[in-house]
Amino acid sequence: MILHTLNRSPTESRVYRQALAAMGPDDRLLLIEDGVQGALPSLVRHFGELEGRLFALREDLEARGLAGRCAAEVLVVDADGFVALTEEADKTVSWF
Amino acid sequence: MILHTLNRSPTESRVYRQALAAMGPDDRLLLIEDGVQGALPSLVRHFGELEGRLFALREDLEARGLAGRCAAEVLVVDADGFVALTEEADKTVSWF
Amino acid sequence: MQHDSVETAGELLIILRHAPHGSSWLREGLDAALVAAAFGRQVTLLFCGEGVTALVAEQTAGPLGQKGTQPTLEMLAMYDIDTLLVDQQALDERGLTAADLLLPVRPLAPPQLAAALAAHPLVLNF
Amino acid sequence: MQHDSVETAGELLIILRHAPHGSSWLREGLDAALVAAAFGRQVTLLFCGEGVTALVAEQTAGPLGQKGTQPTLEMLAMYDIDTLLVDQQALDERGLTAADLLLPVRPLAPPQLAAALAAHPLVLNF
Amino acid sequence: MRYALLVQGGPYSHQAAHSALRFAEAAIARGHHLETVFFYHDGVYNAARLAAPPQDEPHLVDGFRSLHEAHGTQLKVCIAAGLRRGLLDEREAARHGKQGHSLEAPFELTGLGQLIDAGLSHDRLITFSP
Amino acid sequence: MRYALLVQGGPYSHQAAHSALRFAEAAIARGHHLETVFFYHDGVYNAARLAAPPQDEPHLVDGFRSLHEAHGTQLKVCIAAGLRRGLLDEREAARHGKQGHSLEAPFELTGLGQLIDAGLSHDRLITFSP
Repeated sequence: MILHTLNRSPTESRVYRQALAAMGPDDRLLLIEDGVQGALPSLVRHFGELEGRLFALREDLEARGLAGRCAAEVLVVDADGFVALTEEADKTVSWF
Repeated sequence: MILHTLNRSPTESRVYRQALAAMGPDDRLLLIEDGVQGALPSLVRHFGELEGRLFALREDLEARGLAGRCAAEVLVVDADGFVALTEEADKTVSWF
Repeated sequence: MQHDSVETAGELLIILRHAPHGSSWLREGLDAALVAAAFGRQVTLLFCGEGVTALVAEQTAGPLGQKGTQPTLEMLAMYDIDTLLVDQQALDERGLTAADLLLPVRPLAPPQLAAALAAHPLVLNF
Repeated sequence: MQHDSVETAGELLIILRHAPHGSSWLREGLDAALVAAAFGRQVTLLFCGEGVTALVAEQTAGPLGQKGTQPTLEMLAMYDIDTLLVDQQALDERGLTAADLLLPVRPLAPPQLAAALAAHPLVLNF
Repeated sequence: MRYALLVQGGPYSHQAAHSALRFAEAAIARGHHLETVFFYHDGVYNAARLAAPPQDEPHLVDGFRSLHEAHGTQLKVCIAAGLRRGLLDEREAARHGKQGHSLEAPFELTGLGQLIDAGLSHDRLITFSP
Repeated sequence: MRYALLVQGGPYSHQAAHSALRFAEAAIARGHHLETVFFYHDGVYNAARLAAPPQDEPHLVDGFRSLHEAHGTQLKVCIAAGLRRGLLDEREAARHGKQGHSLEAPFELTGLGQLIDAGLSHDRLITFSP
């Protein structure tokens, strides 16, 4: 299982499509930095098939005022949880 | 009349939508750098309504091996033509 | 929004298209606005695309203490920068309304965006 | 392309997602590949998205003499880097086929992309 | 006409500086006066004194210097953007208690106000960004 | 576990370096050994000796230095990416006929091979890009 990180919003960059195309059926995706915007209810549909495998970094949501606006299906983790995700994954691939 | 420049491919970045939304009916768009990829016949449709106002920079097409692959409706200009476009426009706005 | 008021809005339009914290574009664009205003120039801000998230009310400092851009935004009025235009489509796309924002803004539809660019002698895009 | 051959393809997968000339990402990704190969590592390249344009045959030096990445691509065989995978969708989207490219490549569909990532212990994404 | 360029991309990392130099040559060839190149955001890195680019690549610092020497183009680096990124002349280094300096002459540190001035007083401002 | 980080974004221009430092703290707090931070692409600018960030912002160079001092983390800067961008230590400056140096200790110039080694020999490599 691979952990993928994504630091771009789907409204601005289409790299999320590359990340999705490269993800295996058990892989996980963590939204960080400007990528956390994808956790908004109106944008989360871009990540359609990932329920239970889509994460967003709490610190980056909070800094942007988006923590209270996150879609229910997104699993919010803090930096400690980010490290835990990298422990559980065989490797981590960053998309930017 | 404003000259807009765009240096991102529509396959990777959605900034071209911002540029199009901000363009007036006489404004021109010049594709430069990685933006020249948008002049490919399969991608030029992203710039639908701009016929006669869509330009691409020859030097950047050539360096990427795309000069012979450019859609017919794209007006190809060299660096001298780029300067001429900036002379004709009241101002230039860069999208990136 | 009055179409006319955009067309007479000032000398300098600064377009802000980036989110806070992720990069320095937003801060550096705001710095350009404040400096221009400090030198007596009439400045209009236009928040486009991801830039509209710069105005979300609940933003905070970053986890390492990065102050972000909210303190700067709160200083705009002191610099007489009070024409804040926003791209209505960018708000809609993110499920935001003017009520979610820190500061009062004027939402614009695309034809008005083009009018705003045309109306300012200098446009800087960040 | 044989699915199996991707799964046994080597230690290091380098993903190249940027066009030549526009930025240094492509060059710096290729440099990482050459160095790894020079140290005896088995390297696979995967061209995704805009990266597929790195392989377009007719590219040239830049107008100021920027050499671009074609000379480096032509050295790959010397470094025993001969597994060149490309994202088939990225070719299709640009109206390109394998015949338009400098070097022989193996086009992959999305499930094979995921298999390629899974099969390599280290993946570097440029 | 009087032209100003704004360069916001670092050297080699992005094409912005190459594009700006190419445009500069073409504008001068068409008889324009290129008065100012202003460096902001990562563009300030173009003024790095110790850059040692590969021999077989265009030398961007020399390219900008030639504009200054042959055409009097002023090479203005935003001081605030430069300080954050480690671009200091001798005076700023002394002010910040640092030994040495990192800014190549004839690039000069200047305030952001000069970008606004150039944008409003020159006939054209063309921006090259990463 | 043994961790390596790859930082590819310049300081202040992008969040990459901030994210890497935050991750580093969290990884160490979870008992991991952060052996290496490798700086590539614009990430090399994090090692700039003369950076003078605003007083009210986190000082990234100090943050990375603390990792080295408290946890023995090696701060490795790609030499080729650094030379192109003006990041030289005293030895490289002398080799290229330049006066002075621009690299802050304990950052050290090293070959790209060390990134590959770290990626293959450490348990995890996490990348932070602009």
